[in-house]
Formats: sequence, structure tokens, C-alpha cells
Amino acid sequence: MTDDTFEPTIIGFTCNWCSYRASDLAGTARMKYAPNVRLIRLMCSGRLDPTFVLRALSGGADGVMITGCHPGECHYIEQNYKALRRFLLLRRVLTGLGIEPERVKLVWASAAEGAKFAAEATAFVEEIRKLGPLNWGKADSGQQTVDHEEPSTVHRPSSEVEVPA
Amino acid sequence: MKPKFAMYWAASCGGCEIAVLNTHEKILDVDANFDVVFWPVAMDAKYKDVEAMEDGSILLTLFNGSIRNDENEHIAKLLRRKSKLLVAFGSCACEGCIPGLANLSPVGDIVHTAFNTITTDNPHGIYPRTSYDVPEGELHIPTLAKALRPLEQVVDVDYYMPGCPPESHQIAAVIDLVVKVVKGEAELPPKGATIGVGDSTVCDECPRARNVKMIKEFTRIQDIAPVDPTLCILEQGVPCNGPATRSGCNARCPQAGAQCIGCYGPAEGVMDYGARLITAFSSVIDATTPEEIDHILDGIPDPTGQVYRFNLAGSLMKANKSAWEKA
Amino acid sequence: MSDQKQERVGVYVCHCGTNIAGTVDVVDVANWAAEKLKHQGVIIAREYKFMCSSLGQELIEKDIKELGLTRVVVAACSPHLHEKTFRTAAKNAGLNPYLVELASIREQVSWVHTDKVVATAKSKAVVSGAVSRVIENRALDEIKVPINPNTLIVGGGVAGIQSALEIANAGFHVYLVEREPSIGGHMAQFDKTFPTLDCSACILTPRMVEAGTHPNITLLTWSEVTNVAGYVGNFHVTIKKKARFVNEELCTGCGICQEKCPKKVIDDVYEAGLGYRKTVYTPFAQAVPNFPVMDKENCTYFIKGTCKACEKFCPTNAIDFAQQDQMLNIDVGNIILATGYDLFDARRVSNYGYGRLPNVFTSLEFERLSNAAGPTSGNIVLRDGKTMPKSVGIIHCVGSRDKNFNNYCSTICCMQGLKFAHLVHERTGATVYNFYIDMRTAYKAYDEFYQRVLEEGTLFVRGKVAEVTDAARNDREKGKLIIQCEDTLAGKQRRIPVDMVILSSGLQPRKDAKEVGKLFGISCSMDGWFTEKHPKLDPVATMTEGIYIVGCAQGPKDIPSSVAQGAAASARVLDKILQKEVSLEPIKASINKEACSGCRICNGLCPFNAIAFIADDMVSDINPALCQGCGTCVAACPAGAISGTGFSDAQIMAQIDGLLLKNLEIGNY
Amino acid sequence: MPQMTDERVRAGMNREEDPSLLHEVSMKTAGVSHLEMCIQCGTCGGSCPVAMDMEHTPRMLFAMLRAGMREEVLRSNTPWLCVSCYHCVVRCPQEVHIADVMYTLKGMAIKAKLYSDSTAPHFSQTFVDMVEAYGRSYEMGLASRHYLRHFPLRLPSMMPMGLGMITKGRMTITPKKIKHLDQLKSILHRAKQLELTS
Repeated sequence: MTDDTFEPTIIGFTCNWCSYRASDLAGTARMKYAPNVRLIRLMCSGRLDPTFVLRALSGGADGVMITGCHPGECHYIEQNYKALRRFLLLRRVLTGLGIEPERVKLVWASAAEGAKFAAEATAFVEEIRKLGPLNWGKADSGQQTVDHEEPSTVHRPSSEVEVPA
Repeated sequence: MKPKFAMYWAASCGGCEIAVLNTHEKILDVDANFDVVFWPVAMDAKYKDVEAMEDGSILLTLFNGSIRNDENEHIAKLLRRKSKLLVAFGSCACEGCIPGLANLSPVGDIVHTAFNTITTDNPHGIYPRTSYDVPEGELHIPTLAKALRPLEQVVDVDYYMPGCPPESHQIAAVIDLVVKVVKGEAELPPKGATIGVGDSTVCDECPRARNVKMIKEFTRIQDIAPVDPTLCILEQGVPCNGPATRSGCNARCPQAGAQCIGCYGPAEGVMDYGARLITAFSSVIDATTPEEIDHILDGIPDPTGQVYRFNLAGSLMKANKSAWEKA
Repeated sequence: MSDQKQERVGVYVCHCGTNIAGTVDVVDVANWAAEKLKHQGVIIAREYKFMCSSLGQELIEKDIKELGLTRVVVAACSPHLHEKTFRTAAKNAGLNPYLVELASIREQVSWVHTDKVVATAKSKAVVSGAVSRVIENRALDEIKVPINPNTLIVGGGVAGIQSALEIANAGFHVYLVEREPSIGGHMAQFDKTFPTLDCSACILTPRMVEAGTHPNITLLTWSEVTNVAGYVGNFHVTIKKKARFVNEELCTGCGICQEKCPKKVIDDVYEAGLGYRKTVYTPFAQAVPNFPVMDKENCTYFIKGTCKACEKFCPTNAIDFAQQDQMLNIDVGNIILATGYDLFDARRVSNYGYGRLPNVFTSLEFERLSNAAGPTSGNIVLRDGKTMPKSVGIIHCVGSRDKNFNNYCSTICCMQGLKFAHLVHERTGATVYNFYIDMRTAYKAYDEFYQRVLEEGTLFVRGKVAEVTDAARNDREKGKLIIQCEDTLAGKQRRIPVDMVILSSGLQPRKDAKEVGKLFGISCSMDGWFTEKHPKLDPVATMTEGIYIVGCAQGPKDIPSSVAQGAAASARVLDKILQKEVSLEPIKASINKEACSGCRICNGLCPFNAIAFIADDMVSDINPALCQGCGTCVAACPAGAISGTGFSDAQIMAQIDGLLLKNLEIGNY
Repeated sequence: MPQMTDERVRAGMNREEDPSLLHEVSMKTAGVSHLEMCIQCGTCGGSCPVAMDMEHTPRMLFAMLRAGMREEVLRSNTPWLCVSCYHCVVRCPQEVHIADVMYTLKGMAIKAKLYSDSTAPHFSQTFVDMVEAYGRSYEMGLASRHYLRHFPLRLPSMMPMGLGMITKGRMTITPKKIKHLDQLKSILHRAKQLELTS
């Protein structure tokens, strides 16, 4: 079900100290990347409340990119590890809700890694493009009636979650 | 003339009705102060009687159960029209509760499971049909919606009373309050308030001792022996929903030696209950590598069910993707 | 959502010359905002060539005053550039500066995208996000805290000494803490310094003495910081002053105890294992302070209970075997960390044979060997202590620029290797080979030194040495150390027999750098060096207000750079002291005690110990002065009882909706 | 919202299309070669036990790859002399997988028929034949077949070494087959199929 006209909408959450600066650097260096990512600046990836991700996905985003400082390099010493823990559990919960875990990605990018930021953003857009639209924002409120025939495959939460190194 | 009172039972187990009866002699106050006009479980009344009432003529309606089919939806809208105060009564009406977990599957699967499992005696593979022609005319049964919805997703709700079911003493207190309001002795809380509950979470009422928590392993309560009866259950490695669950139950489950499962829903002002539990559980994990963290998370075998047991239908995502996609 | 009166929002879209306007249709963006975001309270949307110019700022100020704007969105460059500019403009016009929001449509849009239609569309989304967010912004006040004028400096190497002197000379008090018995650091071990070949002791000793006698400097050697609490301007520090077993009040530094002590041990620290010291000792003659310390592990009295030779001969009865470690509590306003480096352990490069082949030396060993005050009185000799080498190989980049060890360039090894070549040439006349990958002689007068060494006849081989071996293949190699490498310029493998090999080892972070970082609440890079606030524009500050890093603690560097950083940090500290108080960004978390259930989940999350549990009330509380505003606890509180200023849930949720253009229709969604 | 297409952006990010010889060799090498990371330090050439006989040290070969000297690189005897001791790989400061690159170059040289001395690839092929026939190396067969084919006159001079090896138990007269040779054969068969399709 690939749709050639599908342009993913992606919300990116960036850390004020590393990845937001990396995106600034990508700008200063005029690196070109996919225009589908819209950024929100947080003070730290540790500020990332899973609610933000759920709000974005339920509100029409096709993917969410979370970026933080490399492990061991957090400007608040170790809060990016806390973001990592949350992210891993959040992905499991999202999987249980039938959302491809690849739609939420955690990327480490330091303030110096403008090129990495740009490349990751572009790569993520392509990954989401392959997955297709999420369409949660357009999901109707459940009024539609139902025919009782075909059972689908039963969705179970999977514990196989991919993790960025 | 006494003000009018109604109570309705939509998609739910009936426990809420039992809880009302459990208020003992307080139930007599209802009769003494109200004219009960509609309460299918307690008295005979027809939908058309309700339809015939004047709009806004019922002072108080306690609506329990969530919206699973078109009949539920019809009555919800009807009672909304006829009532001054519509209370989402019990966890099902407030946030979907256990029936809401059905939103993890497409409705076709649910019906299939109900009519075609190994324990179901259905030799001819007969499935219900929503309409059927008989010589007397066409018969209808209610049609299932794609997903279950809490009351507020269908109609405007004045007050919320969570709990599975709400504690009887709180029901009594609410009845007292409304009686006082009717007599002009008290004022109503602001619209949209959650009533008959505490401001904080279950931990606030839990007498167990707690420390800074660092968990190396999540486990089930039956797998730890012995359970320390005085120490925080989460600290012992059992995913207890208490930290994120609204207080008001007096920490009944933890007091009885079991983890909180979250029936009172989120605390005041929280947008998504499951997200609060995700951060609660991940915050106590004592590991830094993805491998270690994943290993610890394996101790929560059904994370989605764990964090959304009572709240899925009322959550931001509301349902599994398959429930939206599949008809 | 909000039932308060609607805000009056002004949107200002900057052309930034053609930087933005070249890729984004700024007029379209402004018109769109005025029309489509009207229901949100946008009452004016303008575009202007350079918003950051004084005319641009005046435009905003005028609108705030005349149109009664209550919120401002500037769609321009990154907030890291001009957030302050526009906040100040708002402040000048009487609007709280935190009611201004920047929408980055330059770094985030015009500079990284090429298609004008796409870029314009994205700009609209970014503006929409900022408008939604700014409505949820709240007026905030900067937090002012007083500054304690005292300063703590940790580490008494050349960088720390420099910092201490600068501050002390300005008239403020300094506590200089050093873990060794004397200040001086690595520089005190060197003979000569490149490129000028000054005698290291000659230039350092006066500085050490000045620091030791300065009325504004409290020197605490043989001491370590054990605890740090508090925050900028108000740190409470606990220092362990280890027992010296010598009463500093009575000791005159006459040295008789050292002389009379009958026990010698190998000095692994100062003499790099090449020489001996007594068990009561000062590490070197010019030590500051000049009071000895007792080496409890090796002292005969502490082992067997007899001896006390030092006590018997001390003319002032200064020896005190009953002395205990002391814990000192001091209050300071700022802290400078000058904790230095460790030398890379050359044993790890096993193919170079250090520790196995006697005549392979480390750089620090060679420093002592060439030092006139060292174990050989400056004679450069082989391990036997007498033979002068006829040929010497100096290997660069040992443990540096190597993914098997340390990936970074240690900065000083090239110049160090050249200095060694010069000293060997000067003192022995031996043939000297330098093996290098790239010759890095940046900075003033360094390359000239390289040319001088070339002129002296040192042979340079470009190639990373593969191995050093004593397995001879022919008579020419017999009894020698053979350096095998590819001479990359000749394109041939070569085996060069020499008498002595010197490894120009790299620098690495102190082995306890991570723990020290944790103690002071600052972070380390992946390599283990302390992380500066900004690699270019703020190299001595850290993310933790009031804590500075200088010298090699921040990364490998030579003496001039260390001294420069020492002075730079002092300037920053003096700036703070003279302001008498400091403003903190009002981005803080706070706990609603009514909603807090005391579950204590947040307690383990704060690395700054800002969250305390109040057992009496069974609730947690946040100390706003300690809170750094990361927001981790805000995101973690399962009861939703913690909120954060500047980055509240309401602000971020609104921005998400705005970016997703969910706010285009009037009414609820 | 208009559609967010930006073709130039996506094209610009693509490294797959890098036409350089260096990139070609890097991509053809199994795993991650890190070939691009070479800093020309010469650790490989210094460590190599056979560098003395090589026309180019490995380092020099990598410099030639960067210079795009395809023919000179593929004609070099260097890859054929590599004994896969992995000394260079262990010591390389940039983690370049030097030995693996040598395999790639041998393969490319055979395909391009650019080797200067055919005995080297023949020797490799004979070795592979032996392994395919017996499941392991058969030194006696390898030596005798190789010398009979290329240097029959030198064969007698090899006798003393051969005898020495036999008496010390380092070489057997008759070949030894491994167990389950059929399994190995099917593995090799599959590998060849994959190679053809790749």
C-alpha cells in the first residue's frame, strides 16, 4: 500500500544543548535534509513525557523523532539514560497498540553532529514513507458499524524492540 | 415535587449498580429525596417513557457503563437531553475500564472469539445478525461500534465518578451532597469535576514505607516470597499502578497485600494515564544499556495491558490501530 | 482551552535579507498567520527585512505599546542567536520577556530546504506551533542569588596556580586544594619546556612560592574534596585534609626528618619510578608548602611500632604520629577544577615493549632522566644507570590517534618528542630518530623549533612504528632495540637498531575523572574529559553554573594554553564576584504538594540532588536554587504533580498541536 | 498544505552512488572495511611479515586506491602475497579491515584478469580445489600439483623440505577427508550461488 503522494509529517523533540544545536549547525552549514520534520525544543531529552509522543501520533503525526546527547555526554549528567528507559517502555506499549515501533526513533546527536542530524532526519522520513501514513488523527470516533465476518490476525505486544546503539 | 433521578447501565458488568445498593440505608435517602423515574435494574420503565419527558427534567442521572453499541449511544444522548446533571458513574463510563481493553482488537475478532472458540458450543457456526426479517417485520439487535467509547466521547458530561466500582461511602457522600444542594445548603462543584475521590494518587493513602526505588527486575507478586507487608510494592519489583492512580479508595489493594491495578484512573489534570505509568516504571529501572533495560522490561509481559487496563478507551490513542483500520 | 480573556499576539516574520526570504515566501507566511491564526489571538502579523536591527526591534516595541500586545512571536533565526535580543526588546516595551517566542525559520527551514513551496509551508507550521505555544507562556522573573566571594580551586598544577593568583591578586579569597603533598603538578617534574627551553623549575617555582605565601590563598595540600552541595554563589564544600603526621604549625621545613629517616622507597609519582624518596618526605626540594608528609603505608613506625627517628631528631617537635584526618567545611561562590591529566600507560601498547624491554622509556621517565635535579643528575643514560646511548628512537602518538587506545590527538606529544630529540642531541650527541604520523607544530614559535631540531640533524621517519623488539636478525641488530616500521615516504619497511627508545605518550583523563565529575555535578565527554559549556565560545565554563574547568582537565593542552585557561576562568569568577549576585534562568521545576503522593519516584532522578523527600509531610520538594531545569522529573511524575516553568506541559502540548496545524479551526478539537 | 517533495534533498544524501574506486572496493568488502578511514600511518606496512617482497605496502596500495589507479592496484602482487596473519588488522589505529580488503582485491583482479603472475591465482584455485575435494587443506597434493604445473624443474629441490615435514608429522602423504563432506559441499554450493547473484 504505497502512496506516491504521501509525505510524512514528523514531530521531532530535541535537546536544547546537543541535537537542537546540531540542527542549528546543519542550518549554518546549509546541509539539505528532508523538510518533513518539525522540531520542538526541550531542555533535555529527559523532559520527554511519553504523553508528548502520544499526543503527536494521535494528533496526526506519522512518526516521532526523539534526539538527545550521546550516552555519557548529557548536559544534565545522565538524564538521557532516563529518556532511553522511557523510550524503550513506550515503544513496547505502542507496539501493543498496533503502532509500528519504527515510527518512534531515538537518535543521539551531539552539538557538533549537524551532518548526522541531517542524515538521520532524512533517513527517518524515508523509513516512515515506507511504513505509510498512520492516520490516527483521521481515525473516526468509532461510530461506524461493523460486519462480523473476517477475523484479522490477533495483535499481541511484542518484546522485540529495536534499539539504537 | 421531588427532583427526578435516573440511573442507567450501558456496557459494564453491573458492579456499579451493586455498589449503589451497597450504600445500605443511604439508598432510602435517594427514595426520600428523589423521584426515581428511570432505573432499569431496579424498576420497570420504557425508553419511550423517557423520550416523553421534558428536556432537562431529570435533575441527576448516574450513567454507568461505556458506549459499545448504537443502543448505548442512543440512550446516552437521550439521557443527556433529559438530564440537568449527567454523571459518568464508574470507571467504564469515565474511561472505558476493562471492556475498553476490547479496543485492542478489531471488533470482528471480538465477535469471532465470542462465537467461535473451543469452549463455545456453536456447531453450525451461527453469527448474530443485526437485522432479521420475520413474518411480523424486521427485527433489530444493537450494532457494535468499531471501538468502545467512554461517555464523554459521545455526550457532554457534568461530573465524573471513577472507580471499579466507586466506593459505596463515596457514593453516599455524593448523594448527601446533591440532597444538600437541592435543599440549598451546599453548592455544586464546578462542571467537569471529578467527585467523590482524593486529589492525589494511591500512594498518598498507602501506609507502606517507601524509599528511593531502583529496580533490577520486575516480577509478579505471586513470584516473590515472602512479600514484605510493610514495604512499597513497586520497590519489591511488582509493577504497582498506585503512583499514577487517583486516590480515594484508601489504597485498598496495597493494604490487602496486592498491587494497585489502577481502577480510579489518572490523577487530576493528567492527560494520559498510561504515559504516567510508563514514566513511573521506567524511572525506577536500574540499568543504563538498552540490553539491560530490555531485559528488565521483559518482566512486564503485557506492557500495554499493564498501563491501560482501565484507561485504554479514554487514552489519547483510544484503541489499537487494527481496531480503527479493520471494519 | 483556556477560559481567560484571549491573548493579543503579534507575529513578526524576518526576511533576514535573502537568508530567509530567498527560500521562504515571508509575505505569504505573515498574511497566512494574520488570517488563519486570528482566532488564536493573532491581531497583527508583519514581515520586515531585518527584525534584529534596531528598527525591527522598535517595530515590535511600538506594537506592544500601541496595540497592547500580550504575546510576541518572532519568526527568524535560531533562539540560540537572538532570543535574548527580542526578549530585551519586549522588556523595554513593558512586556515580560518570557512572553516572547522565537520560531526558527532560518536554521530549521530556509537554510536546509530548497523548494520554496515546501519551505513556506513548513514555515507556516513552525509559526503556528510558536503561536500556540506562546499563548501558554507565563510571565517569569529571573531568579537572583547572592554570590559568596570566596573561590575553591581544585588542583595545584600550573593552571590552578594561575587561576588562584589571578583571583587572589584581585583581592578575593581562594582555597587551593591539592591532593599531592606539594603544588606544582606535572610541570614541576619537567626539566625544560618547549619551545623556548626555559628551565621548568625556574619559571614555575616563583609562581608556587607566590601562591604559597599569598595572604588571600589558603593552601590545602595533601587534601581532597569529598562532598559538594549547594549551587552557584553558595556552594558548601567538605574537604578531607589527610593526616601529614607533621604539625604544620611547628614544622620549619628544615628537612632533618627526611635526612634522618632510615627507609627509602621507590618514588612512583614524582620520580616516575626512577628514583627513591624517604618515607617522610617532600616530593622535591622546591616543594610548596615545604612541610613533609609521612607515608603511612611504608613508615617503619606504623608497620612495626618502632623507629621514630624523625621524631627524635626534629628540632621543633613537629612530628605527630597521633595526627588524624581532618574534615573541613568551607563555603564558596565559585569552583574551578584544574585536576589535570594522567599519562597514558605505555604498557598497553605491548608491541612497543615498555616494561619488558629495559631501555624503552616513557616520556615522564625521560623528563626525570634529563632533569638536573633528577635521579641521574640530568645524565641521559640507559637503564643500567651509566651507559650513554649512541642512538635513540623517539616514537610519537603512543596511545593517541589510535582507536585501539585513545582516538584523540594528545596535542603535546609532537612538541614533546621534538624537545626530547633536542635534549638527547645536546646531552649525548647520539643519532636521534623521530617516528611520527603527522608533525603537528601549530602555535607560536613551535614550527621554528621543529626546524631547529631538523637542523641539529635529527632523522625523521614518517611512519607509525609497528613494533620495538630485541630479536636481532643480523649482527647490526645484535644487542640493540630494533624499531620496525614502514618508512611511508620511502615506501619501504625498515628496521632501525637503536640503544634507547623514548615513547612520547599521550595524555588521558584522570582515572577518577568520572567520579570527580559526578561529585561536582558536571559531565564528561565520551573520552572522559570534562565537558565545557561551548567548545568554541565558552571553553572554561560548564553546564553547571559556577563551576569552571581549566587546563588538561578539559582536554590535552600545553602549558601556555593551560595558563591562558586558568586566567580566563578567573576572569569569569571575578565577573561573578563583582556582580555580587547572579541571575538564574527561571526554568525550574516545582511540586504541587497537594497533588504529590510521596511515591518518591522522582527522588532518584535528579543528578543535582534538588529533590528532597520531606518525611514528616510524606511529600517531595524541589530546591529551586539547585534545580537546573532539565525537566526530567516533570516528565516522570506519575501523579502529574510536578510542573516546569518555561517548558510546561501546556506549552509543549500546544506547540505539538500547532505544528500539526490542529489549531486552524476555531473551537475545540 | 502543499506536498513536501524535495527531490534534490533525497538525491544529495545518497552515498551509494559514489563512483570512486575507493568506495567500490570498500562496498565490495564484507562487513565494514573502514577503508576510507586510512590515515596513511604505515602501521600495516611496518607490521607485515612479507612487506619486503611486496611491490607495494598495503598503505601504499590504499593511497593508490584513493588515486583511482585501478589497473596498477589490481596488477600489484601485494594481495597475493598477503598471508592473512592479521597482524596489520590488530594494530591498525583506524580499524581498517586490511586483510579483508586484500581478499576483495584478489577477487577483483581475477575478474579483471589483471594479475601479473598467474601462478598466484592458480595457487589459490588449487588450494580451493583441495578444500572442496577433501574438506581441508592437503599440503602434499597442493605442493606437488602446483610445482608440476608451474615449476616442474624446481620440484626435486623441494624434496628435502617435504621429507622433513613428513617425518615431523607436519604433512601426510595421503589426503584426509573431513566427516560429512557433503554438508560442506552444499554450504560452498550455496555460497557460490549467492556470489553469482550479488
